[in-house]
Formats: sequence, structure tokens, C-alpha cells
Amino acid sequence: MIKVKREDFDLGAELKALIDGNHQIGGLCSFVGLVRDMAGDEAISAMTLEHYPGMTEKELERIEAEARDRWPLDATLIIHRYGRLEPGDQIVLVAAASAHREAAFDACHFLIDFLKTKAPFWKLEDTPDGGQWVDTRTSDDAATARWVKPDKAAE
Amino acid sequence: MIKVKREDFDLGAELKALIDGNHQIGGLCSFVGLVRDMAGDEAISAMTLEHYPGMTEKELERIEAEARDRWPLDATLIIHRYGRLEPGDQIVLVAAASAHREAAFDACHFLIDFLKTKAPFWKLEDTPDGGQWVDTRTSDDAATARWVKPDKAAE
Amino acid sequence: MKLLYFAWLREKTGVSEETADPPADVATVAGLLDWIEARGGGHAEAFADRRAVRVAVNQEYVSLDHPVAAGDEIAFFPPVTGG
Amino acid sequence: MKLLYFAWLREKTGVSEETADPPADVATVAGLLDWIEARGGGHAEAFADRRAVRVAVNQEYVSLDHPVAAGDEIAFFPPVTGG
Repeated sequence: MIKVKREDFDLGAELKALIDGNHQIGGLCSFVGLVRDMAGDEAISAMTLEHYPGMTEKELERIEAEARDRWPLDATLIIHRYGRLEPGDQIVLVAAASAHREAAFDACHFLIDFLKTKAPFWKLEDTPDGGQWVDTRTSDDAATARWVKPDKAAE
Repeated sequence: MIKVKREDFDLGAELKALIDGNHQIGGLCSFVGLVRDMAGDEAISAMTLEHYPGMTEKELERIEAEARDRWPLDATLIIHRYGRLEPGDQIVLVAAASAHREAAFDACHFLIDFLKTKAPFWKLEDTPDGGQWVDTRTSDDAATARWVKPDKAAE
Repeated sequence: MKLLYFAWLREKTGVSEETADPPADVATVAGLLDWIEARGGGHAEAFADRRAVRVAVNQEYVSLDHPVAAGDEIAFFPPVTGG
Repeated sequence: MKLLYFAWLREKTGVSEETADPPADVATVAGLLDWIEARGGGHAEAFADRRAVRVAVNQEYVSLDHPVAAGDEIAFFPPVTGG
């Protein structure tokens, strides 16, 4: 399931709803991304998340579909917020549930890595020097490259 | 933090308490283990978790300390239940929070892998053929072996 | 065609969305970028470093040699930084 | 010394906890296991396959050559299956 919205989400309620009633699930892995009050050496007072309505949902659905294609999953969830957020606020939740713990972990990790390099969101951080667009981190590309299948890497 | 108890836990409240007020945290990774209604081909109506009071807490504290030694973590949590549980019930929660997403993921994965091979718990499953003690899975040992550092593997 | 600009590309061009009608010989994303840059000002500045620009045609990532046509929704944006 | 048995070792021995006072020449875990097995019955059956038994002395995992002494808490159990 994909949710793109401005409002905060209830982490416990979302995770509970994801697994509720499905007794084939043996493991639920989740990751929550939060706004930090520092970026490198700079203090962050707030950030604004811009996105591309329409394409955002499509990309997230593609990422979710690929995860479900790769691993035996019972349930998946991606929630991503946009708009103005403050330190400590929840930005994103990805979760994967499976009969098997390794599948839940790997799929959850895959979801956040791919989301970070594919989903059209951009962060503008409020710093003492004014608003600054966050640079892409090469470590995110490296994290995504890890998931490339051997037969696809050769393409 | 370590909690070993018979009662259920509130997943959302536990995770929220773990990160509450710490704005250095950029990512929270968690894993919940749940009772499945099948084990292989057999139906499970319930299970009973036995443990070794005293040693359980010590082992979980050792595992938590090692995770905090290996990764830059802001918070960690291990909750493990014992006693009678039914399909769909929560068995275990492990969580790790860090400024960095990879540290949160790796530490969380490490916590559950080590817990599964080190913490003195034993599962007795109620099947149509009666109570059956769960066998150790060699895949759990393999999952733990992955975390052995090169310098320790040679010892 | 509909052109969309996001993040600092939006700020530099001063436009979030515009309808454009380039000449018929503009057949690819690269050709479209040449035409946009030739308009000068913020548009030229925004696209000075094309390696910093990602392009989606009809909400799918494409490369610079991808065809463009009337009716397409074409979006320009920096590398994404969500999550 | 205090001996503890868990899971199917508890079931086979029929004991979850007992106080034992083995002779002075029982100096290691292996020696203690020989002495326990020699008691026969459920105790012998429980330890027939020692590869299936894990041992903790004073709540720390140990190997079969680990020393044992009066006052120790010694626990026997199968490989763990929590999580």
C-alpha cells in the first residue's frame, strides 16, 4: 500500500493494520525516517519536502511491485509525507511482512534504498544561512546499486 | 533496553518511547517476530516459550552491548515474551535508532540474528500430533556467522 | 506539451509549470533542452549543468535521447533526495 | 552445585532443578555429564547425544572442558529457538 500525504501518521496503528489477521506472517520489518536537527555541521530548524504529484505515487508503486516480485511477502507499506516538517517529525515509513525474517528484512531495506534514489521528492532545509536544497548523497546510489541483479547489471 | 515478560507489548508505544525527544535520530529500524499458524506443513494452534530467567537477560544485554559497540546508535530495544502464545501474537521486538539509516538497519538485523542463536528461549509448538520442540534451524547459525568479524573468525 | 520544473530548477526558471509549443524539429529531450536554454535568462541558467538534471516524460524517467511529442508531460528536476 | 534442565532435557530427566554433590574428581563439564549419565534412567537418556546439548556455567555458555566447582549454577539445554 502507498500513501503520500501531508499529515503525520500513527506508526503503531499503521504497522498493526498491515499484519492484522494474517497468521502466515512470521516477521515484520519496518524503517522510519525522521527529521534530524543537524545536517553535517549545520543546525536545521525545519525542512520542506517538495514532490511530483502523480509520478511520486507511480514510482512508489513500481518500487513496491518490484519488492513483491523479488521476495515472498504478505504485506508491504510505503508512507511518505511532504510539506513542512520539523526536527523529530516522521518523514517516511516503509515496512515488509513475510513468513520469513530474511525476506522481510531484505525487502524493507530494498524499499527504502530504492525510494531514496527513485521517488521524486526534494528536501529544502531551513538553516541559519537560509534555505538549502539537499544534495544527492552518493552513498544512496551505492546503496541502490547493491540491489542490481547480475543479469540486469550487464544490460 | 531489555524487557523479558509474559504480557503483550504495544508496538507503537514502545517505538515512540524509544525515539521520543532525540532529534539526532534519522532512522529507526525495527523487527517484530510473530507466531505463525503453520510450521512447515503442520498446523500450529499455540506455542509455549520457555526460557532461562537470569541468563536470558544477561545474554540479551550482551547482545545489545555488542550492537552499541559496533554501530553508532542512539537507542536500542529488545523485548521478548515467554509463556503461552497463539498465532498472530507478538513474540519479540528488536529496534535500533541511529543518525544513519545503514547503522539502524545493520544493528537491528544483528540484534535479531544474535538473539535467535544466543538467547536461551525454547519453543514448544502445539500441533495435531501433540507438543513438539522446535528444532534449531541451521539457517539461523548461518545468519549469525555472517556477523563474525574477520579477526574473530580466525580465533 | 506541458513542462514541469521542481526544486531548484523551479526556483531558477521561476516557473513550476508552463505550456510550450516548440518547433517541429525538436524531437528529443536533448533537443527540447537546447530550445529551452536558447530562451535565455533563468531557463538558460537552470540547465547550464545538464548532468545535474533528471528528466521524466509522462511520469517515467528517460534519457536525453528519448523522443518528445505534443501532448507529453515533461518534467525537469534535480536528483531526488526523499526518504 | 545447582543443576538446571530446560526444554526436552527437562522433560527427559523429569527435573527442572536439582542440587547435586558429585565426587571431587568431577572437575569439568564433561566429567559432570559422565557422572549424571551414570545415574541412568531419564538422565542417561537425556544426554545420549551430547552434540544436542548446550551448557552454561553461572549463566555463561561454556564448552565441555570448562571447569565446574561447588556453588556453580550449571544449566543444560538444547540449542535455543527463540526470536
